[in-house]
Formats: sequence, structure tokens, C-alpha cells
Amino acid sequence: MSDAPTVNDYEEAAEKELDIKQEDRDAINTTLEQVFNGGSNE
Amino acid sequence: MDRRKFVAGLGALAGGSALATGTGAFSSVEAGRNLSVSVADDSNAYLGIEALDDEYIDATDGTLDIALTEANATDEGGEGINANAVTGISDLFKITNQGSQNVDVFAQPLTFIQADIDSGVESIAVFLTPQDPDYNFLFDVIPIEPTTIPGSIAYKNVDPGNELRFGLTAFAAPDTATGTVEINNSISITAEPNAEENP
Amino acid sequence: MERRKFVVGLGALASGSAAAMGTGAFSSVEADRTISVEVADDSNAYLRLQGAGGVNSDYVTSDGTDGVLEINLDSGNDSIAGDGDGVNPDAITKIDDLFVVENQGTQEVEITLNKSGDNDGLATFYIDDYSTTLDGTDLTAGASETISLEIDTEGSGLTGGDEILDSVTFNADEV
Amino acid sequence: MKRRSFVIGLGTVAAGSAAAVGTGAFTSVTAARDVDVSVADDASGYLGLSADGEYVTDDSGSGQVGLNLGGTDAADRTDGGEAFNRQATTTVEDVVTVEHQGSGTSNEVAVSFDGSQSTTFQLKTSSDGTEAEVTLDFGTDTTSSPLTPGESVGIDVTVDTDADVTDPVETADVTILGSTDDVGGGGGGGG
Repeated sequence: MSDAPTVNDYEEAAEKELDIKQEDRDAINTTLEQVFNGGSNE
Repeated sequence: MDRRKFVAGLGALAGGSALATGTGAFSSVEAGRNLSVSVADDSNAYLGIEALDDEYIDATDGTLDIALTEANATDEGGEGINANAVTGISDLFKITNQGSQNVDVFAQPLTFIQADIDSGVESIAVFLTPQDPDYNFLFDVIPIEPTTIPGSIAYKNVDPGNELRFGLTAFAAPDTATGTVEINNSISITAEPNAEENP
Repeated sequence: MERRKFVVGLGALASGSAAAMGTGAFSSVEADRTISVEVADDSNAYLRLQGAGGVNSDYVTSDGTDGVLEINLDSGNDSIAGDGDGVNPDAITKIDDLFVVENQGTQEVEITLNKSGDNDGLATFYIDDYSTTLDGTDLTAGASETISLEIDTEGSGLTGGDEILDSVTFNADEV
Repeated sequence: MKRRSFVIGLGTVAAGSAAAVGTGAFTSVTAARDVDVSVADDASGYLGLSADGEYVTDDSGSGQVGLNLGGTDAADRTDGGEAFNRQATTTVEDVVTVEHQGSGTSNEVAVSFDGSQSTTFQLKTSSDGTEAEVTLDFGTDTTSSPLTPGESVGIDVTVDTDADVTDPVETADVTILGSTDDVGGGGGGGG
């Protein structure tokens, strides 16, 4: 099963550390996964 | 899908997580190469770029531009993302290889950030989010020329006719982010013949 | 693999005509598209949250027309007409028509809530006469609900100063 | 710089087959909002219940108003007064004051004993078992007309030690309701 990009992947790609708290990273990663899966097919 | 309970204390999102340590947006496209392209009609150019949801897309000038803004409000009056929130929009636009060769497609940059430098509190981050294409691709999140373009999504060997769908994931914090920070930038989408397939 | 990136003059493609190397063959296309994203007040954002006005607006310390919605039923809120500092102990308190939730996006969503606070289980948000909860309600694009809040401290043993709720996360996810 | 790459899916789909087109954009929003709710003692709750005088107990510091209509022994009573007289009906006015301390300057709240203008129950003293019928009401001069924030109404108690009592209890719960529903024209409930 493919895996969605995470905030960390974007940081690596951008070679920048983003000052985002862990709970917010979790929230963003959850949404990244939903978007990656086209929304409904979680 | 296990849904993590993500807000622990009082408005973890409200805690004012400043996003960028740098000064202002760092993800602008290298000025020198910022060629603006007006393809006669995005949808039937070789590199088809089409909106999948026209409410978040402003296609008035013939090119497809992403606009989550007051000027491009949704039919229901939505004028932008909520503050202190994460917003995900999938099926925003798609790119279709309408040429006759296998191509490698790149989209960059992936991350758009703006932080209010003086308060150092408000910030917005927008992540160009690839969607799971239904076929086998090597999909790289790689830096291109690390010094200039901060990373891109690379799709290798896209057959003619195949398409790549994109969405957006946006994060704005804290609750005072409203009207303080915003993103005005551009995405560069590039397609080149795949070297192995087209010797 | 050393990555080289090259861009060819793109003018030739403007009319969609074939580039020099035969129909459909091109050496590179680069298209720049703008992306602009703004942060809207809760009253104008994709998930609209706004105080409902009316007799219970004293409890809404920020109604979402300038920033985010904020609700305050404790001693920190000194704009309550009767100067009350919170819900009574050993009581059921119902606050009708506190705020409105509206889906101003483009797709139907289901609303779910994550409440946090020392006794968040005692607070329940309803979309109608205290029979259907907001948690689990579907909103089609453009649909809205006016939300009432019930706090039940009966038999809870809670006394003055005890916290019931301190924040609520509203989730709107595609159905 | 370590390269991250993902291989998506296995197997290949014949070239040119259009992928399933999305059903249009999906919006997901996850927004955290401050919603602060706390408990206040009866005296400063949105339905203010306050009282003073020797008939009132703040039982076990729970911040709740309680009535004690006769101490286990007379000495408990601050003024050293006797208990209620036997074979007599005694009324004490305004033992408890109910004040509308909720929201909405013009927001009228009607006070009642769970919907009615009075409530009666039968008690017996824990010491010598004296029985009495106890009635709480809003007295003759203060019917419970709706209150706007800041206005209050007093609750009177009448103890009839002469009444014939069937099965008295030592303590009884009294429900006091403040609601806009009982006021003509409905409107928001203030607790």
C-alpha cells in the first residue's frame, strides 16, 4: 500500500526544519494521508 | 484508519507555532527561471493541466491557478482556510500527459510558508499534495539543485494518457493568523521526455 | 544520476502546435501556475463557525466575524448580564442556539468533535432540541446547523472552579 | 541528502487508461477552538441560589445550597432558638434567594419548582422523629414572575408540625428550574 508524504518528507525535500509542534504535525499528517487517498477512501 | 486524537491541551494549534525559522517565504521559485507560460488552452496542451474542482481554481485567464481566496470564494461563500486549523483539499487539479512520448513530470516547490516575522507567531504552511495515482510510478520527493529549488515531486515514465492528481494540505496557526499571513506564489510544472524510453 | 534541468523557449507551444521535433514530441514544457491561499475569519472560512447572536450571545466572547469563534462559560467571561461565573453544581444547564456551523466548502462532510477538558464528557453539543448531537452530523455543501450546548453536572460531585471543557476540535471530513 | 522515494502500487495499468476521476474536491477541516466551561458554586452559578441565616447549610462545601430545618439539637442554631414548634405551622420567608445570573439583558427566565409554583414533602427530624409537612413556595407577595438578569425571587418555607404525615424522610431533594421555556415567547434558556 503506498504511503502518503509526511511533514517530515516535505522538510527533507525542502531541506528546512519546520518549527511545528508534534500534535500539529500529527494533524497535518492525518490530513496529508486523507488528501493522498483522494479524500474518501481512507 | 486510526484517527489520532490530535489536540492535547488548550488549542495545541493555538500555541502559536511559528513555522519558519527563516525570514519570510523561502520557497519562491528561482527568479531567473520564472518563465510564465501561457499555453493556448491548458486542457489540451501536451501537458494537460485541468481543474478537478473549479471552485478552488481560478481559470479565468486560460491558465489554471489555485486560489483559496476571498476573490475566488466558493459558491457557498467560503473565502479561505480556517485559522488554527488544518485544511485538506483533494482532487484539486490533474496533470495529463497528452503528448506522444513517455515523460518525467516534476512539480515544485512543494512547500509554501509564510510566517509573520514581527510577531513571530502567526504562520501558514501549504503543502502541494500528490494523490495516489492508480499505476506504478517511481514518485520521488527529491531536492533539485538543493541550493535553488527546494525539492519537487518527480513522476518518472508517465505514459501518454496517464494523469497525475494533486490536492493541497494547508495549516494556519494560531487563531490570530486570519488576515495576517497568506500565500501568493507559483508552482512550476515541468515535463521532459523520459530518457530511457526516448533514446 | 546527476540531474540536469533544462528549459526550452516555450513560445512555440503557445498555440498548441507541434514543437520542432514532430507532433507531440517536445523537449520540455514548463508551466508556472500561481497558488494563493488566504486565512479567512471563521464566519467566512470553508468551515464557517459563527456566534448565533440572540439572548445567549453573552457566552460567545468572540463570534467568528473577526478571527475565530470563542465561547466562555466561566469566571473569565465578564460580559454576562447576570454576572454568573459558570454552570451550577448538581444541575443540568442548557444554552440554546449558541453558534452556527456551516459547510462553505464544495463537498458534503461529516462533523465530528474532539472535546478536551477535565470533565469534557459532561458537555454535549446538539443540533436541535437536545435530541441529535452535532458529533456525527452530515452537512452537504451550504448546509448549516444552529448548535445548543448542554452541561450535566448532576451527581458529578463537581464544585465551584472545577473545569468542564477547555477546547473543542471541529473535524469536517468528506463523507 | 538522503533521497526519499516511494513506489506507488504494484503492477502496471495499460497505458492510456484514464484513472478514475475524483468525485471533485474533498474539503477536510480540523479546527481547534477555545470553549471554556467551568462549574461555579450555587451562589455564583447562572441560576444563582443563595441564602443566609440559620436554616441554610452549605452541605459539605459542595457549593450547593441546602436547607436544614432543625438542627440535630437546638444548640446548633446560631440564635439558640428552639426547633419548630410542635402542633404549629411556621413560615419563614426568603430562606433561599434565586437570582437570574445568566445571559441576555432582556432574557426573561421563569423560576419554578421543576415546573410548579410550590413543592411539598414530608420530613421527620433525625433526633426525636418529630414529623412535619414542609412546603416551599414563592410566598404571597412574590409569585415567580419571570426574572431578567440581576432580578431575584425569594423562596419561603412553611413547616406544619400538626399535619398527619404518612412516610416522612429525613432529607429530600428540591429541584429548582430556571427556564425561558416557561416564559411566553420562548427564547434562549439561561440555565
